[in-house]
Amino acid sequence: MTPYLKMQNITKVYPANNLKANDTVNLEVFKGEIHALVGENGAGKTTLMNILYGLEQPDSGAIYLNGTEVRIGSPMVAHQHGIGMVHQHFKLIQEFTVAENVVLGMEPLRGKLFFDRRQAEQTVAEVIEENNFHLSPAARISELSVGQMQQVEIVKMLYRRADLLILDEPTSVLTEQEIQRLFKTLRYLAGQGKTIILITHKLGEVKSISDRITVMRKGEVAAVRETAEVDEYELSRLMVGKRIMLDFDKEVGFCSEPILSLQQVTAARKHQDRPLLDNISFSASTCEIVGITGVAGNGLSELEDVISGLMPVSSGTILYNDIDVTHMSAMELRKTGFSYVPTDRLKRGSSLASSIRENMIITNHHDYLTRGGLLDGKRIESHVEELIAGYQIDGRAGMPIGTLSGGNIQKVILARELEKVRDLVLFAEPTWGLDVAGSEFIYQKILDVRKRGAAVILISSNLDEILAIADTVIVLYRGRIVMKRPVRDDAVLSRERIGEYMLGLKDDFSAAIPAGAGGFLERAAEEGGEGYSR
Amino acid sequence: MNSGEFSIPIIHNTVSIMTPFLLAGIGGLMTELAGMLNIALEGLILIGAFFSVVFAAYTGSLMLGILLGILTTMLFAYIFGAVTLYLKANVFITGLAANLLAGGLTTVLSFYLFGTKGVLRFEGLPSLPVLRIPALHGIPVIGDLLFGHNILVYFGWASVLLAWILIYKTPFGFRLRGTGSNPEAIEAAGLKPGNYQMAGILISGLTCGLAGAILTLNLGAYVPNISSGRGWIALVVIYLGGRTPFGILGASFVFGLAESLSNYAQGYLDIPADFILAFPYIITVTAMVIVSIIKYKTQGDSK
Amino acid sequence: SAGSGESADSPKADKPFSLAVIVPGVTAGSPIYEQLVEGARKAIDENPGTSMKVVELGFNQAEWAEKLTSVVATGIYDVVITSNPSMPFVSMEVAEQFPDQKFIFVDGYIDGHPQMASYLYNQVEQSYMLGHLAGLITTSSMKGANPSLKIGMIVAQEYPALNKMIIPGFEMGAKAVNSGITLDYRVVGNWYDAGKAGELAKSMVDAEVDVIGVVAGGAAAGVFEVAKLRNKYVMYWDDNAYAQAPGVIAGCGALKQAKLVYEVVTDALNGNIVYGTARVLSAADGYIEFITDDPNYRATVPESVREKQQTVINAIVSGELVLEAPEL
Amino acid sequence: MRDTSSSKFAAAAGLGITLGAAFLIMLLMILIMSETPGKTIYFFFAGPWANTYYLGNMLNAAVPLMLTGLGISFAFRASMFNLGGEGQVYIGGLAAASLALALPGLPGILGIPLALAAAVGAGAVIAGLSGLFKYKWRTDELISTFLISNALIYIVDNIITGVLQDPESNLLVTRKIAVQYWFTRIMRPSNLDISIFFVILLAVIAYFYLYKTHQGYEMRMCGLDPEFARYGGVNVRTYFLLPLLISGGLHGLAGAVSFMGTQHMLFKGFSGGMGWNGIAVALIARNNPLAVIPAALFFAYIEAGAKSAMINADVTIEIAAVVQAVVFYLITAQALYSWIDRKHRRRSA
Ligand SMILES: Nc1ncnc2c1ncn2[C@@H]1O[C@H](COP(=O)(O)OP(=O)(O)OP(=O)(O)O)[C@@H](O)[C@H]1O
Ligand SMILES: Nc1ncnc2c1ncn2[C@@H]1O[C@H](COP(=O)(O)OP(=O)(O)OP(=O)(O)O)[C@@H](O)[C@H]1O
Ligand SMILES: [Mg+2]
Ligand SMILES: [Mg+2]
Repeated sequence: MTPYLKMQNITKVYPANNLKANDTVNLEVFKGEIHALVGENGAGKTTLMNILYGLEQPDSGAIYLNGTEVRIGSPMVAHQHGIGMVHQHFKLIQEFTVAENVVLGMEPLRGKLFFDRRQAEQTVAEVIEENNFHLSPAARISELSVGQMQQVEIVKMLYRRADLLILDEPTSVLTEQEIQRLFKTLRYLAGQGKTIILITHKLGEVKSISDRITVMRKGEVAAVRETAEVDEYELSRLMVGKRIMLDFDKEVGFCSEPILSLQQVTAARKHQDRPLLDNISFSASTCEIVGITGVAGNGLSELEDVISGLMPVSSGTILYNDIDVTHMSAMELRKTGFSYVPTDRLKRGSSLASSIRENMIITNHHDYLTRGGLLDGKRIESHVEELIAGYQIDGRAGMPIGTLSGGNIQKVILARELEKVRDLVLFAEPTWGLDVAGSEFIYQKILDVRKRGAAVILISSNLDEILAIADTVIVLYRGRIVMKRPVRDDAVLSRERIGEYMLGLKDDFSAAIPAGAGGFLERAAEEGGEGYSR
Repeated sequence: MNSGEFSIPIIHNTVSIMTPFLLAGIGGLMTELAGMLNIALEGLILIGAFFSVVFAAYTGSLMLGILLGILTTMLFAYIFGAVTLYLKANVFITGLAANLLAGGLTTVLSFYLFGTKGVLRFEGLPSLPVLRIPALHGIPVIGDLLFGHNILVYFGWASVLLAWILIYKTPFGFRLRGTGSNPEAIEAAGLKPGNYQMAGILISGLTCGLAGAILTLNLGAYVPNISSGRGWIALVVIYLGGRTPFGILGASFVFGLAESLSNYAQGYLDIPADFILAFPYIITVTAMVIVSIIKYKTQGDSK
Repeated sequence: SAGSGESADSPKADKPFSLAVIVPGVTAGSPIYEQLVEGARKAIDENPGTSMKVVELGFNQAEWAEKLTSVVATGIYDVVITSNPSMPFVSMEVAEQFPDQKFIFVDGYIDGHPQMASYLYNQVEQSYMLGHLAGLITTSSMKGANPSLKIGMIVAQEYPALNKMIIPGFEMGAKAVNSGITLDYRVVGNWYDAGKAGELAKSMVDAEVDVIGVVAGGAAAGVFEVAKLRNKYVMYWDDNAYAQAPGVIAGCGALKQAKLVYEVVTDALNGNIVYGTARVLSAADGYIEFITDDPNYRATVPESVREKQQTVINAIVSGELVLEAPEL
Repeated sequence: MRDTSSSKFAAAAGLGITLGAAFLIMLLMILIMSETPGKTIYFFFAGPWANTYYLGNMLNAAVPLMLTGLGISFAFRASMFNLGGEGQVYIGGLAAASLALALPGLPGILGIPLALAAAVGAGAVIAGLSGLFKYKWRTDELISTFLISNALIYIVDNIITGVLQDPESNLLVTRKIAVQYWFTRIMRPSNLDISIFFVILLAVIAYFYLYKTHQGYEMRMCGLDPEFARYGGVNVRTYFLLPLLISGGLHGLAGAVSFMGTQHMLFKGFSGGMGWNGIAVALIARNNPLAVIPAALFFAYIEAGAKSAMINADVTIEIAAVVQAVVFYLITAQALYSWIDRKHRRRSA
């Protein structure tokens, strides 16, 4: 049978850096299948899909839909051919509502002239209903969790009646539960006869969701496989050429003085019914990795902001080496020597237009002042070169960091933050969007930091990560701590059990199950069954 | 204006003073929402002022004059937009360029068409029709606000409502705002942000054309540089008005009132004229600071 | 210096007469300057072989001296003629720098400078005549005139000649009619914002002003329009402008600038100018007048009023009413 | 490395095209409007070089532009707007003049620095006011700078033509400042004075400040990515205030420099256009302090050319305006540059 989609000998060179992102790539996808496109960072996956979606034009090669050749000059054309794409970085308008974002460009009209908002919300509500998403069409994007934003992107495609759905690294920003929900949706859609191309780094996911797999490496197709025929280890070999496993030596040091401790910390914002952080108390000690997890929207990012001094606290105290830092600004905290790897690498973690050099000295440029009050260029240079070499960053000191790959950007941030750790590091979602090799590199760094005796706070919605390296797990639900246990506590620590805490079905700190959790029950039951095992 | 018993001239004059800011401001709002700072308003007004009266004189018809004047202004705006969008030039500096060009062009044309760079006086031009409902003029304030003004003033009022509908009730306005806040999203939706920015620029050409027409058709004459800063005030008014049509209406009124007051004050206060001329700007900046204080206090601030 | 060096190496002796007409501002819209050019042109055209060049200095006075110097530095021009009370002052340094350059100032005053000759209009006289008519009108029963004893004046901006001659003269003239008359006096802030000038006029009319004197360049257009709508009257300086707003402009003064410049330039190219002298020109000399022989004047201002006005005009022209021009 | 060199090439070529286009349009206009096109064109281009007088005055005109250009670059580098240049230049001039007139006895070594300090201070305070509003209440500086400046212009007008007006003069101008305040001329008979050297030096210092000091670094980071700077421990709000203080100071200085070497007295409205032209200069220079110098010279050259053509031939100042407009339209046109860039890559690839 002829494939639904056939991309033939696609070659693409980016003029900006004369880089051959795709080299005579061939891709075949059949109707109704879920096709996984895997490969390391920079392998060329996004590029290939951008070409399919009309965002980039190939230098050579052809695209066939149902056997007939098509030229896809722009996303508009892609839409006409029933192709939709969810990008690695969402393209939503924050101040618009879900419905408004979905219908943008295809708005329903009243009287041939006016935008019919009611109609829009109704239609969107239907689409949401059909595919049992959990979204309110009237909600503003700015109020949504990352997972929900992604649902909006998918609804956008469905609203446009797309038959071929492209999802670029949809899971890298999702929590366990959100991933499960997404996969359920994808299976449902595939069942409806839609064709799905899924880009991901996570081999477990590939196994659990896809029918067929195309593996890319360095811009070329390394292999095409029926999912049933390969196991993760072969896949990882095809991708990187070496085996990867997620278990580390967690030799715990024998030190444990508390470094940072939060006491009844509560953070509320004006006109918001419940506090974003509700009476949070825990402490992180030397040689300890405290892993904090939870479903997005339950206080992870708020906790990140509070600890890093970027968000004010309403009540409670934060002690850092017994100094009260509760009301310190980010600036003052920095002076105390606190290191922090933020969730948002592109806006907060780095200045994309600035050079690697300038990005590396933001926290400590004061150390490079000459007697004349100038910055000591030579010392900075040698220092930066050291870090670039030490962290195998592929890029020159003078390059705008924006032209680096996501992984390399993250490396620059790590280099900057870990280069002189005093006794506390805050990591937030450190491996988002990174491939296995990249993630492993970062885990190593985190463990090194602990080995050197520092306290580590690891805020992450990636359970594998928490389980792999944390010593203590804390689960946040609706801004409250609902679980806090050492990782060795095998009684609870299966990912499914933790999931129940994340959904608010369990709570070690109050007998009653919080109101509102009821709605989750049946879903949780379904998902409980579908957790995959590695 | 045959002012009724209770007529308050200051209010009545405020309206005629504010209309050019209002119109230009509404147009500028469109580009502002599309994410472009349009400092070309000043030049656009001048172009509108020149061509509307010249065409009115040539055709002998006010309506044709206004119409052709507006079209010319939009053409001028299009050039400004094309350079900015298609040649990807810095919008601020192309704006300055547009203003320079407007000044140079009008003078040069004036010289080659009429042999003077000075005032162009057009005899026998009908003056703008004025809406009179004597019965209603007497109503305090309302009467002065609504009646006894020339028709273009009502275009001003109308533009506020139309703009409001366009921006909040039509797909166009919806996409226009989208373009301003995240062009990528617009692109991903298969639309071209550039088109909406250009549309915004053309609309500002339209309204600035009208604003200019008021200035000259009121006089039946063109005076070089007659826009004298109104485009800049319009820019102020856009921000002061919180980038909404009705906000702009309010802000224009505030500035217009300040200006009107200062005109009257000159007759009564015994302080140097210069200080009184400065008064509208002082009032406006004060208003602006107060507004931002209130915003700041209510919205609060992270540390 | 390089500059005078140039003028030296371009000897003027046998080369045909060449005149620089310096316009401090722009010619357009300024009757005085238009007449300056017109008069010079006439004289030059009547004398084959002679030539002239008009240079506008623009509105930024800070640049005047530099531009004037550039003109003189070319060494081409035998005589520089210009018109503005401030020009003698501006020319001082230039004159030092170029000792053999001659300057003629009309509408300006400088006495005893060997390179300079000057002719000052007694603007007090013109303003007095206009003020007097304004006084007559506001106290008259003419259509639009009201009982209140207020007259108005709208000026583009304040400058010495305005403050020293025009305003005092205008007020003096009005008070001569009725000492109770007061002057409401407002400033536009520039020479072109006709809209603002109109609004000022409105506010004046609302303050019961019925006659407005205007010295505002292009901005005057705004005042004409408002006066027309509210049927009030306008007094206009330096030029016959009745036709610009018939029935509105009730009085026009005029300077015979074209005549003066024509005569002066003719003298200059025949070498008949005595440098180092200064003349004050008055109505008696026929260089300042109040224009009565215009149909619009007669149509607008009723017989009775015109007669009263005529007596004052005659008194000034005949020299029995003497109005000293103050030191400028 | 190649990419940088080729983009440099593109920049150069783009500039070439820009100027070429402007040149063509100007030729066209001159051919239309001038009876003696040849003469006009000659004086337009050769005029400014004709003799030390024209040349010197052209350079002299560039000096305040360099300062205002620098001032704007600082603001823009920190992503702050400053549309109040006109007023800041004006008040700066006033401050210097007032001081000089108040202390006519002061020796130059004391007087000149004091006068300049006064000018810098005045400009800084005025622009700083907008900075302060932004610092305290996030008041939009784009508008506040503009409004404050406009209000100021009238008030300075009044002081110049009022208390400081020279009673002897029929110009709207202050009395002359005492001789020891005058800057030494360096290219007689032109108005050029030594200040040009100091201003160029200042540009170099500005460059160092921006790129070699920690404050400059923090300022640029705040300009590029405020959140990043805040996260990195920079006191971001400081840089709402500081850049405007510096920007205003430089504008104020421009005000002083433009009259202390040239007319030695302060004319009403002398600052006309300096603020706006400063913005143009800064943008042409891509906000690079060193590039500001040639940008200002280029700007002054066009104006001087127009002047000389006006005086020696038969064109009007409007033509200059139109030519400037064309140059502005094209000078920042990225498309031109990247287009050339691509062509160049093709060839070199
Ligand atoms: N805009 C661009 N300009 C120049 N080169 C690019 C650009 N985008 C990508 N590339 C190059 O193409 C290569 C493939 O990039 P691409 O984004 O397709 O990788 P990827 O497989 O999507 O990686 P990831 O899994 O992190 O998304 C990158 O390694 C990069 O070198
Ligand atoms: N605008 C750009 N200009 C030049 N090169 C770019 C640009 N954007 C991306 N690149 C190149 O593309 C690569 C990054 O693409 P992408 O972000 O997809 O990489 P990645 O898949 O994140 O790789 P990784 O995260 O593993 O480093 C980098 O190697 C960089 O050289
Ligand atoms: Mg990708
Ligand atoms: Mg990537």
